Amino acid sequence: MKPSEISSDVSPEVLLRGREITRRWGGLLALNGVSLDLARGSVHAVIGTNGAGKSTLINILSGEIPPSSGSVELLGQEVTGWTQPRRARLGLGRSYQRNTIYPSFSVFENCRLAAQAATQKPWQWWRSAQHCDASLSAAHDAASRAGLNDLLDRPAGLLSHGQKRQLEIAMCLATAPQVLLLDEPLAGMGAEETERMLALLAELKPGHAILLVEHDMDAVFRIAERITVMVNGAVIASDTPAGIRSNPQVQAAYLGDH
Amino acid sequence: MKPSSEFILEASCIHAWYGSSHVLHGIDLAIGRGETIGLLGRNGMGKSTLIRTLLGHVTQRDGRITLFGQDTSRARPHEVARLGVAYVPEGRGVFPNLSVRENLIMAARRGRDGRNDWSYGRVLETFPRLKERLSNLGAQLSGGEQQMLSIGRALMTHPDLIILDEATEGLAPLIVLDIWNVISAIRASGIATLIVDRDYRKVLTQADRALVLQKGQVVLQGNADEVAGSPALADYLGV
Amino acid sequence: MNHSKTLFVLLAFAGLALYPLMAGNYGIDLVTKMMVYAIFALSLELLVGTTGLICFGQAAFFGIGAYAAVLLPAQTDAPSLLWLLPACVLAAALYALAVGALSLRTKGAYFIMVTLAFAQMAYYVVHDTPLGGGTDGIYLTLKPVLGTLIDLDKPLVLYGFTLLMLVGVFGFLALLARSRFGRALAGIRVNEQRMRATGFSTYPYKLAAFVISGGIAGLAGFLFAVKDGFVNPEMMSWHLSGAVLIMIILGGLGHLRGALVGAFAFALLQEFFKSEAVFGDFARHWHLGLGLSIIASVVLLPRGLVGLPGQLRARLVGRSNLQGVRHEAV
Amino acid sequence: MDLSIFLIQCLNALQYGLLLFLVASGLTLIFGIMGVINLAHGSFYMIGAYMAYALAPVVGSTFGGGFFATLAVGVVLAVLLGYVLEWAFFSFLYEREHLQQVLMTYGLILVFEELRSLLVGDEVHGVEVPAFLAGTLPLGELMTYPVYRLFVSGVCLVLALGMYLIFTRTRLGMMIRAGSTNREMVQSLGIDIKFLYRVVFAAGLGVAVLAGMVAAPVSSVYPGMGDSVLIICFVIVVIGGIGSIRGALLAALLIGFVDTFGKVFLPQAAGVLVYVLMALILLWKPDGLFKAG
Amino acid sequence: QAPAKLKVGLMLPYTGTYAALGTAIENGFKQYVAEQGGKLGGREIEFVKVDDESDPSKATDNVNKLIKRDNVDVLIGSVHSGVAMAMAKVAKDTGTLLIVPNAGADAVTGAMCAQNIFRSSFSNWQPGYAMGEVVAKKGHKKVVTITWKYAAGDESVRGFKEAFEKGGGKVVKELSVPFPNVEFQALLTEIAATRPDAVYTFFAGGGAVKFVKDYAGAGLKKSIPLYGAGFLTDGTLEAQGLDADGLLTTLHYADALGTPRDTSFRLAYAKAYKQQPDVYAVQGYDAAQMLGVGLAAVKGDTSKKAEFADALHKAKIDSPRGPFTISRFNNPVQDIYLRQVAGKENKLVGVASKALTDPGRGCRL
Ligand SMILES: Nc1ncnc2c1ncn2[C@@H]1O[C@H](COP(=O)(O)OP(=O)(O)OP(=O)(O)O)[C@@H](O)[C@H]1O
Ligand SMILES: Nc1ncnc2c1ncn2[C@@H]1O[C@H](COP(=O)(O)OP(=O)(O)OP(=O)(O)O)[C@@H](O)[C@H]1O
Ligand SMILES: [Mg+2]
Ligand SMILES: [Mg+2]
Repeated sequence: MKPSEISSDVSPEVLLRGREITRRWGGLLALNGVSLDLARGSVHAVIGTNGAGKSTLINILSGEIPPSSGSVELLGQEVTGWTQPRRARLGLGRSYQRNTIYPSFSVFENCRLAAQAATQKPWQWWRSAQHCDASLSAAHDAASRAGLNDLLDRPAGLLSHGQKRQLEIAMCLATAPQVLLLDEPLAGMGAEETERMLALLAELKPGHAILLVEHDMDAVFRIAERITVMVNGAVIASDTPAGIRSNPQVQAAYLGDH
Repeated sequence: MKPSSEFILEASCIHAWYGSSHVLHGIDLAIGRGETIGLLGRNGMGKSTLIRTLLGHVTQRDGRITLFGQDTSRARPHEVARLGVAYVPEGRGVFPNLSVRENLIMAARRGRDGRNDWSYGRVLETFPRLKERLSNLGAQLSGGEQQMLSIGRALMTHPDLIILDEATEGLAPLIVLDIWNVISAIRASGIATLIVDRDYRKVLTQADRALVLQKGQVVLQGNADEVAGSPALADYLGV
Repeated sequence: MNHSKTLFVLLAFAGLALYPLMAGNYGIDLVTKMMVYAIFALSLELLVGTTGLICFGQAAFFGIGAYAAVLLPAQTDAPSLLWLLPACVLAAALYALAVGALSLRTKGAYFIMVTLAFAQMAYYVVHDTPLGGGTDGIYLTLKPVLGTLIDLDKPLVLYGFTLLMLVGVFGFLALLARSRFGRALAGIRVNEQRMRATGFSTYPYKLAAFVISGGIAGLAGFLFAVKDGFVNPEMMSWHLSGAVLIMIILGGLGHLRGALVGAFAFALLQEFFKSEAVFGDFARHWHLGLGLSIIASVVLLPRGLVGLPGQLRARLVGRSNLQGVRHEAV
Repeated sequence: MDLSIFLIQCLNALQYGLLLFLVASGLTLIFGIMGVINLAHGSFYMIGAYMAYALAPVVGSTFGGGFFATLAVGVVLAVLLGYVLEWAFFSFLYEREHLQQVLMTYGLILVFEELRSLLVGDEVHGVEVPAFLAGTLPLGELMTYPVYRLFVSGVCLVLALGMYLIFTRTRLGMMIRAGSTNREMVQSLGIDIKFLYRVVFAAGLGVAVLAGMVAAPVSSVYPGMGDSVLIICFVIVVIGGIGSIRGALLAALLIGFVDTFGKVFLPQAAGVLVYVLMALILLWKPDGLFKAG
Repeated sequence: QAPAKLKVGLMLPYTGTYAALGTAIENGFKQYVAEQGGKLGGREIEFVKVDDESDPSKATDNVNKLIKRDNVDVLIGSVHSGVAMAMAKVAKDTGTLLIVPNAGADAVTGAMCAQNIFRSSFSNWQPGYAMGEVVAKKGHKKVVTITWKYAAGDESVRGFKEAFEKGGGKVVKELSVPFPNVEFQALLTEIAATRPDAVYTFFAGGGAVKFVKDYAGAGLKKSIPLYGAGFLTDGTLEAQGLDADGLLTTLHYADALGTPRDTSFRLAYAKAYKQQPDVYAVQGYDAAQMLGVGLAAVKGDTSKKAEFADALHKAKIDSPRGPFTISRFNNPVQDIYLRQVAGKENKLVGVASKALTDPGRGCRL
């Protein structure tokens, strides 16, 4: 669905809901009863110490790994038992903290393939993939939003690190998701690209529910409506930016003098 | 600035290619003993390429590089590293199939002057988070934990020059603070550093000198405060 | 595919179509065999080159197609192509479905070995049980026909039919490669995790590729059995699975042309080094020549035989363009 | 089956398993640890067996003979060969598509097999058990057990333990394992990866040849012998979990037991049992028994 | 004007496990041709060779190469039974003359038999049957058999069992090892547990070497006599060493027959090829003799198949192994010798079965 088609509601509509999510890795309790709601039209930031379980949370919400216990609800449906692709098709998009691209494909093909997920039609084996206008335009759109217009024909593996980070976002956008789970999208991006990214997030905000995991506090405080702070697998605070900034526990555990 | 005789690394007229694309166009760079250099520039301008060229990873290169008085223009990467250069690559380069402990001790090496102060224990003290995950494989670490491991591993080689490419990427603010403190400590102990970091303000406060790259060329360089004060800086960094 | 490559393929098929005009009996036989191997290689190319699934048990599907061609028809009447060919393809595809459903749970080298395991199971079934004549093999007495139109007992008819099948399979796979299905398979090869994250259920895709590949291998097996009129457990042995893998690597992975070129090159190299006319008594040591030329091809042709023109062009232009990540034109 | 027979069968299974590990040990290094898909492993093993046959008289006349002298000379030659082979045929392959290694090692199989035919001929040969290990021990009422088989088991255990310690406990082992995932970073730590890998490859070949030499008196020496062990070696390394020496040892023992008791209890299916076992294990544990380490 | 040369296609293994056998057969064949001045049936002989790699899946192509490309008049081959089966099929379809110089698959002169398909060696059934008679006569009652699980082994054991049980014995257990597995320890223990009076076995090549050594190593040789089809100790004695000493086997040839025919053959062979001949060389030699006899009868015209076959059925082949005739199924009717290993030779003990003829089951000639 295109963002423009969604009327911005007044009452916040919860698109993704995680309930009491727990995950163990052997003896390690990576997530301990974490609950959170993502509403349409808002950016919900999750911050926390390294190894707090933020990426694990995204992995569970997106279905990449199963939780040890807890449940996930997407667009009003219970999806805990769903596979990742199925959730993705329902409208969940994610980016990875470590680049997860198709290095041997061109930048454009990276985006196009992501966009193709919406119109897969694998049985149409006689029709060329390049003739599907819907995915072509979605791919162009995503690439230009992420600022990759000049690099469309470059093999993705030959991009610089920061450019790969941009591509990571573009691929997430190309699937036109309603819920975006972004794992450190700003990491590795230069100042200019950071600005562009923040502008993009602001632009996406109205129609989407966005979960933003980020260590760039300036950015987080600029854009998030709500911030959840995690330490060692547990949520220690969840509040507005102002509330978080003044929370002494958060300062001690995470922010320092920020 | 240090006198030129104390340069531990001197590079002149560096060119580099990836296949047929010409990425670096004649870069000059010198690093003095114990000096901290900041390397700035937007995404894709050639910062990492410059570093990888100095380290000998980019094979299609041209120009002259001397390290500690030795010509390393055509040296192989391990020879460069053995001269006392440590590298924290972007994307971390943690060995996924080795445990944290193994990642660290496989790298341990005395410094050129026999220094042995960055012991296994000291690294773990600096990054207590790693201590809890010693027997985990590299692949099982969180992004930030990997970053810590990569820095710790570099320190264990007791380098005279340490090159940090986006070393704070993905680290929590408190740890970033720690890292900058470690960098200061490293600098204080006489180790030279070459830093690439997206937080250019922090780089400019830490560094003695800075270079700004644009399309594979140095477009601005000088003492850190000069660079910080330059009106062109914002343009080159796109802010 | 750009124009010169299309032209190459068209010329190759045209050459094959004209070949019988100037070839003798044996030549026709030989090229029929090569075309069968080419079909077989194409089936594996779909898995290895396109989808990145290295199957080391392809001979099982080949063998099942072949044994089906012998065991299914009643031995009294010449069976009709109309049902026998689909039946053989289906038999192989069904086994591929079972094998794929299970082995696709594993990855990488583990997948290689699981496919080998299932192939070996099929091998031992025909090797150790009387079904299909045990180790001695079994004969196909009556070759399939299609009315009075096609009688595969005639070498020339078989040649034409095999060529038709080859062109058909090649065309099918070429279309497939550029379709959405094919692009999804390529995406799975390059980064399956990202495919899943963007919404592709990769397992059914891979399974479909596996079944199609098994079916095509079964077709090749069917043709082989018809050509020889004799099947033997060795048609399912890992040596054959290995040989067909060697063909596609030799030809160049990631290109359908590669399978074609590889299958022909492998067979021709063997013929060449076995030829007493050239090597005299030393021909009995033909493995040496074959081995050395394979080694030479690895050293000199990093992208297989199909990469040769590109390499030559790069040599002419000057700077080598081979470094770094493989670039696929899309 | 009465108890004593059962125990003897267990001993057979154990001994066969250890022998299998011995045969696969070179592959655990070159494929398991270095990650090179080495189809030529069987050829290396074959070279070892033929060395045991062909070297003994030569070593006898130059050094005054001796079983261990022959072993030593063989291993030294093998390591040299491995060093040269890696330099000439493998050093440039690591950066390429992995399947190129398949092609290369396939070519090597053909060449080695033909060189063997040209140099030593196509006959079957036996290799004498050295005199001091030639005895037998009584076993049950009818049977005896050759001392040499015990010796082979001992060599295998020592080898397994040595390899395990080197790869898990030493920095050398860690460097080698690291090299299989990120060569560039290993170099950045001041390690000459090219040299290191050349040495490991040579060691792998040395171990394969040692296995061939030690096993030769038991297995005898014949054309095509490498071919017949190749697949089982891959099965062992993969079932055990690629990169795990413990796993390989366990897998070899498991196969020893399945094969031994399979032949007795399920003779109709004895051939296929190993593969059924492999399929079951990998479907149950898609990464092998031990992931790594 | 001299008649055109006769093209003889040798399809034999020159690489792989059976390479040595292929060479011996070729040598034997060529020796006879040389003795005849390079001519058989008045026609000069020209050879065309193909390496069959002992691979049945390539066999049809290889035969076709000889028949269609090289237009051979006669086919000679091969060692591996599966390959021979494929050859027989093509020979039957095309009517090309085929002489099998080794492969013992019963079907070649059984179900697959044809007017133009001959064998100069043996059927798997023959040595097995002969040994069954011998073992029964020795008074053994309980016997265990052990072989590779493949057609040749099964056929040999079947022959043994037929004669042995006819003679009043009982095969109490039939053990088998998957081909080409050579780990026998488990089954040796099984044999010890069964405690038979004797063991009958069929192995060849590397497997034979290993089996004999393991049998001795397990201490069974002392307590349970081992009997085998001759390949157990043919071409393998050097490798088997002392462990083979005293073993009794049956085959249509033995090392020191001492007949003038054999002695002259052996001398000539050793002189020509610098090595001792073995049973494979004899089979190759006799294949050439059979061809010679047939060709002489048809004056070199290979298209006269009936006459060719007739001549052979009437002939007595003067083989180094001793004279033999050809059965109407085209398999040799020959004496099967009982041999004992002594000093690295298969010494003649006596005739195990006189003029033994293969029943040719399934043959409709
Ligand atoms: N596969 C795994 N096996 C074992 N432990 C794991 C695994 N994956 C993650 N962990 C551990 O779980 C914890 C949480 O990891 P996670 O990646 O979610 O952290 P994070 O909050 O994203 O941290 P960062 O900000 O550093 O990226 C870490 O301590 C990590 O070591
Ligand atoms: N392996 C490669 N092959 C070809 N081109 C490459 C390769 N790596 C990088 N490039 C290209 O070289 C240019 C410089 O890349 P480099 O990685 O040095 O940039 P950077 O300044 O480090 O950027 P970032 O801040 O994003 O890491 C980029 O345009 C990039 O696309
Ligand atoms: Mg994370
Ligand atoms: Mg960079």
